[in-house]
Amino acid sequence: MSFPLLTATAALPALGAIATAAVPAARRTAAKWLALLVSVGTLVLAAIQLVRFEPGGARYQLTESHAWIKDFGVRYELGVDGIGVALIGLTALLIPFIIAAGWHDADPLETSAGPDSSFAAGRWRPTQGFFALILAVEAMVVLSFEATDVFLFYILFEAMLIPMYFLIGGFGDRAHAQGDEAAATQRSYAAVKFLLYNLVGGLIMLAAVIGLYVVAGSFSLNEIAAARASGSLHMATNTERLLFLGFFFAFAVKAPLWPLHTWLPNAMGEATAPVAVLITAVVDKVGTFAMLRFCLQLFPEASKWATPVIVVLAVISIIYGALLAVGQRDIKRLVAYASISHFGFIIMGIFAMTSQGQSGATLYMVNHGISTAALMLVAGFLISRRGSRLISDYGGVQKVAPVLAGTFLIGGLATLSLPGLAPFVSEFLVLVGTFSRYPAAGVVATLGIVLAALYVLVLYQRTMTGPVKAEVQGMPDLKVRELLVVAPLIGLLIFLGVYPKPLTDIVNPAVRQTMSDVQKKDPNPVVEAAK
Amino acid sequence: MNPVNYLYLAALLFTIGAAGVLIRRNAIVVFMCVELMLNACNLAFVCFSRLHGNLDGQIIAFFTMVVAAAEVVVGLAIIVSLFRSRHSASVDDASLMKL
Amino acid sequence: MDNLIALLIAAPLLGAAVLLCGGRKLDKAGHWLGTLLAGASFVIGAVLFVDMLGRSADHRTVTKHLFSWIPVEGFQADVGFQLDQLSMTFVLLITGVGTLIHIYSIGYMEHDENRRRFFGYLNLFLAAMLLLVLADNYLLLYVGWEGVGLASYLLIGFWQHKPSAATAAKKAFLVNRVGDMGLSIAIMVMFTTFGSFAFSTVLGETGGASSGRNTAIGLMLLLAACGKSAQVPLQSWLGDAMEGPTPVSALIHAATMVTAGVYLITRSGAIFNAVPDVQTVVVIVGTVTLLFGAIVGCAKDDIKKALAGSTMSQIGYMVLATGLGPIGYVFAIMHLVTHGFFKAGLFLGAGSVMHGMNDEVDMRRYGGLRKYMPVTFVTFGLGYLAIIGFPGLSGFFSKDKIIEAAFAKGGTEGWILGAVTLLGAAITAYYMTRVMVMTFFGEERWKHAKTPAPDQPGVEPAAQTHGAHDEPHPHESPKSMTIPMIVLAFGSVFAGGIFGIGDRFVKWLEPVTSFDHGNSPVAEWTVTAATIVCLLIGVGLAVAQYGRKPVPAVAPRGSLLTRAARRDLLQDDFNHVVLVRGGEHLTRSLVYLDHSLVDGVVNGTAASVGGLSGRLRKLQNGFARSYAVSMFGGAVVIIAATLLMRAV
Amino acid sequence: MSAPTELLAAAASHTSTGEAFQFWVLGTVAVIGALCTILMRKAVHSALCLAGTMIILAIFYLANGAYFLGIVQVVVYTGAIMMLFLFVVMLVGVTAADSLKETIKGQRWWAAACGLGFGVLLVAGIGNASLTTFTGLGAANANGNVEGLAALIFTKYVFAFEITGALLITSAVGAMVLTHRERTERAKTQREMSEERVRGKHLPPLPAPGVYARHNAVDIAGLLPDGTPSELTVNQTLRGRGQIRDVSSEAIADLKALEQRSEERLGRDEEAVK
Repeated sequence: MSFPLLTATAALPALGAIATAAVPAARRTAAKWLALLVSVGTLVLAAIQLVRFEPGGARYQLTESHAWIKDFGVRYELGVDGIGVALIGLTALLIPFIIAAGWHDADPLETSAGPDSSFAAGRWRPTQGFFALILAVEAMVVLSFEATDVFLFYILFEAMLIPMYFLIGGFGDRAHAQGDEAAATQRSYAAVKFLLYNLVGGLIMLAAVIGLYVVAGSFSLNEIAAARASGSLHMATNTERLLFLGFFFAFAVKAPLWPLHTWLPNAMGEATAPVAVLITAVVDKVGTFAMLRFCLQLFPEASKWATPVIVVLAVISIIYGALLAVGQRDIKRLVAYASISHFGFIIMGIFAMTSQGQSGATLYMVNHGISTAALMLVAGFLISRRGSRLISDYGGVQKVAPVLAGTFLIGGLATLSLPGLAPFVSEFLVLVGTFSRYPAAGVVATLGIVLAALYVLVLYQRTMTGPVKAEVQGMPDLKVRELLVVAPLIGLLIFLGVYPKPLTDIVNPAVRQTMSDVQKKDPNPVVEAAK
Repeated sequence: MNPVNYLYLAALLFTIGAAGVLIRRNAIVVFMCVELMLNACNLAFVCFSRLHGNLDGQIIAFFTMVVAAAEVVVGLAIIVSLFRSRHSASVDDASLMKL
Repeated sequence: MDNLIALLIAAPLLGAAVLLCGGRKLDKAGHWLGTLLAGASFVIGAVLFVDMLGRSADHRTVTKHLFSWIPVEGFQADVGFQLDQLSMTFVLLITGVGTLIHIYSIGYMEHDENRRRFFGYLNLFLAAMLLLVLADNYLLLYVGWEGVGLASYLLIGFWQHKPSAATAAKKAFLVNRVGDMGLSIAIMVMFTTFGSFAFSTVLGETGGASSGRNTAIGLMLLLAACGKSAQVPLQSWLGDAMEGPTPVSALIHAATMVTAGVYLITRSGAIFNAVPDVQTVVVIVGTVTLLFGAIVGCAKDDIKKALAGSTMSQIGYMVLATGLGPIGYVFAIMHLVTHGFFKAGLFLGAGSVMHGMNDEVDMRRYGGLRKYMPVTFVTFGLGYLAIIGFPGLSGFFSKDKIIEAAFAKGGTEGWILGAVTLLGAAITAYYMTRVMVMTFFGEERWKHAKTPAPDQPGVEPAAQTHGAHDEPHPHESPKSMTIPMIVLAFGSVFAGGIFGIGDRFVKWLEPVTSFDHGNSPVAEWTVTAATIVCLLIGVGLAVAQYGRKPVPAVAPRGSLLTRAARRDLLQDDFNHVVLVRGGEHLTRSLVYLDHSLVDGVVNGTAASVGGLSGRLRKLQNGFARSYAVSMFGGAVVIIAATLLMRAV
Repeated sequence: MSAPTELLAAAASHTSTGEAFQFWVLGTVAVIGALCTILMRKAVHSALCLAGTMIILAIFYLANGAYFLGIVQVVVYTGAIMMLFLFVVMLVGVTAADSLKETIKGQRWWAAACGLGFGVLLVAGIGNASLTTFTGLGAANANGNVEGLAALIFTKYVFAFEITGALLITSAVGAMVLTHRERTERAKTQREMSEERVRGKHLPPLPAPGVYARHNAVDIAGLLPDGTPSELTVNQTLRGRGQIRDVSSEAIADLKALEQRSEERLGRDEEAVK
């Protein structure tokens, strides 16, 4: 029995969450440092995973398996493939930055503890709670990336909502005047909306999970997949399609796909910037990841059947999200709609059923996480300085805070996937992958890059350039802490943009597996086909 | 005449009693109607015992009476205390279950 | 040796990184560092050039595979370079002119507190442009392609506090993005067609692909070229790009970046040769732009905008030439190089004039400057002679060749093209003479001229440092500015001769672009003669209009065409009405829909559920009797059910 | 010993015409009684009607060979339970006649519908059941109905019997607990009462009810000189039940009528003057 690395990676933040929550109210800073320490430790464990993972090896590695609920054959089964390990790396990487960025977001001095205090009986301690919740989310997300038992995954998929709900509803944007009633109501509205949307998705998924158990008699991903492959488990076409839809709906809500997206702008708009990053860069990835791992692997036929519709929806998301981003007046909502557009790319890549598309989609998950984190966190720093989320309240920041403006611009350029930065690699892969199967979709989606340029540059022009606004006058430039948060992200963006090979080497084998699951082959180039 | 008519009568009385329970507001009258229903049941039981030729039906009727007695005692006590508390025996006045 | 290629790019890239990341402490030495690194890469280029000359014509192509960039199954993107004669030409042009302009900028940007950042951007541009011309596959070229777009964005918007500058920068980037979209689609088609996008594969196997796919690739590449090279219909950004500092206009928007489109088409010649229809489209685009730019150039009073118009039309010439196929490629590139020299020189001259005139850009406020800034006058004049194609100067050789090639296209279109190019030559002569005369001759209209009107576009902030509020006193620019001008003037005088005489340039490029003479219906000397005649006509007209009678300080209303031309022939108005307005309406309505419709459906469901439960709540009225009724009803239903069961 | 046998014979599968006659007559009466129970406005009347119905039912029991039950019905139900009802009715107020007007919307219709449906269903159910052959209780009652019942109660149903006993005791205790009111203070002595009386407002006996106001009844308040009724004049219990009949309105009406008449007369006089 080797060292249970996967369990450890998830358990560390979980225990850390408990420990952080247990820190006495007075020792606020200690709690922050503890949380940061734990997250870094998790990052180390994730790094060890990356090292010990052999790209060429078995599909699922570092596996663990214990009986859990014998009566239903629910097992505690863990295992990572290339995609999972990459996303675990992303999560573990982002959390320390999120914590560092949110260092002061939950300081009780200014925070409106009003809504918070109503959450827990007894002494609710905002700071400890904030960081504990973040760690809890990390633990669940990591474990959900590792789970190879459908039921286990489902539980995590749902449980994730609870800490997220408190993070969104409990810790409002400090940009708002504190104790502002309207802000509080909006925030709780956003939190409830987030919860309801995802719960509905989860319920439908639960039905599908049970249905799957009825059909397959097991929750184990490996068993079912093996049975499907060997043909010993045959699903009626309609059954498979219904189950697929059940799963897909939940994932489509989580990774907002048009028209199930409307919860994201509210949630990201109302939450603090770090939490917004947590939502879009970490939690939502579970949805797209699950599409790759569960939808395609469990229901290959149904996936192929649904592909055209999904690709169309994805294209709509891309264009629609971009257009709405152009129309936003609120920085954070703008980023949110941009994310919707990007998730459209991811989903399109997954269901294009080409290795370029799927590798691109996986890379996209990672890169989008990093780029959005960079952009959103800088936006958060900006907002925290001026105390407003409205684009129109800014102008000429570049003059007073050049470093802030510069990092913001780089984040923006990454968002519009400028070549040389990481997102370009993934976006182009997705586009090529899609184009080689659905040329029309590929071409329309390419419009997205123009729109992306539009909303990013408009945002930059209105906030950073032009004459210096009076309120912006004397705005301080990035502090050391903030710079330490942003600089590594930017470095990573550039590195992965210039040399993504390490990542692709890990991802490609997993994608090869998925492609064989759905029994699809990349279309041959015309010329070679002619030969 | 076929004794089954007793059953029809019982059914009729029971229905009337039930209707009374639903229609009347005065708790006492409602209570009487309940008694009426119980009696209807008893009649049916008695008739059945005649039908089957054994006495179990009558036994049940007997028990019914006993239970009815107990019920009446408690029920009337409740009514009285209710009347004391709010100077009326109307069941509608005791409508605090509403949100 | 071939490691030097990577170094070629690395040098300016390093400079950019250091200058942009390094803090204010670099302000002192930043510009020197930038210039040094630019110079270094020029030296490397020169070394490579010599090395290349050392080899025979067929073995001059050098390729250098650096590392595998994006390997995903069939999709193998590598970072690799290919240095052949074509790239080499560009390398020398870019690094050479680039270095000169670095030097020029030292003086020009002296008073700007962000000079370090400026040089960082310039280096970034050099690196990106070199990557563009050195890439050995289209995807890497795409990286450079967008890289130069970024650099141009940063440099146009360098004076970000000016809303006009910021807007112009954004506009440039967006219009370029439209072109980039074309390029990326082209790459996708290539991948699906050839399974690769390396020059060797794509250009080698063009024959294997269906004409439909080739057409698609060609058109998409043309779209990309239009975006980058400011060809109709994507030309609208170039005029506004003049908001940037003048050295930028000289380097990016005259000499190098805007010619990337020509490079792209020439590079992809094999594809275009395969589909004549697309070539026709290319020719049409070139021709239209040629006239468009020329007409705009005639109407502008802003000296930089006038030059921008001329740039547009000159590039029109080049594109037209590339559209002619193997007849034209060489001359397109040749004109590109010579144009690089004299247009850069002209812009630098213009910059020098503005430098001396408190950044006044309105030519109607110039006049008689020749005796105040002689060096500028001479260099500018030489550039002027070069561009109008004065016999013996570089423009004469290159442009003349293009006109010949146009005739050589043969058939009616040959005649048409020839005529148009000749007309273009005449107009070029006209508007350049106009610029020349209005600036350096005539009465000194800047005396007693009040400070530039606030609405005057392109008032550069150095104005404040100059103290713009007193009457301008023109003066010659410092050495750091004049020397590059002089060098470029030399280039614009002799380059043409060096290239043209004995077809040296043709021989040099032939291995890459292939070349055939075509069959010109008219003798060479007739074309030359015709050109000279047109030229004289143009000059004569201009002198008659602006030299003889005084130039009004305020532009006359002018004919409809003039007014249209002043507004870039209404291009922007069209864009504004159709794209901007339409887009705004679209997004606004979408935002509304997203809130009311998509979100509304969900909220509606929630509301209806709430209403229903509210109505159900009324059943719980607390009356024991109504509960009894429901209970009784339930009993009835149950009995009915059981009876029915029995009955069934 | 002879009567039982005849009745046994009567309890055969097919009834004698005598029983048929008795059934039709008394059955009708029973139904009427039931209807009156639910339709009478006064609780007392309802109670009486119900008692009648129960007696009839007792007779029916007897007719069905349930002699013991018949007697018990009369003694326990009609004798004890109904009397208990009557006591409570008196306690709550004999004269309190509650209006039959329905206050809950749609209640009556629903009740009617349900009742009707219920009755129809029951009848249908009975109709469906094949109840043609009646065994009759001849064998069961062979050695006496009471003995038969006793045998069953003390053997087969003994536990149920014991439990019902427990139930009865519990209910009795419960009733006591519910209605019993703890006397918190010491009972007053006669002396204290008289002293209170002297200190109190009313030294003389309370004023008599409104016998002066043309109504010779105790539940009508006497009018004060200004025409307003005086609560004091009515018995405390009636006051407690809220059974005071108010006459002031009538009196005022009378006054109005009087004035009206005088007006008319005066009017006539004026006309006569003219």
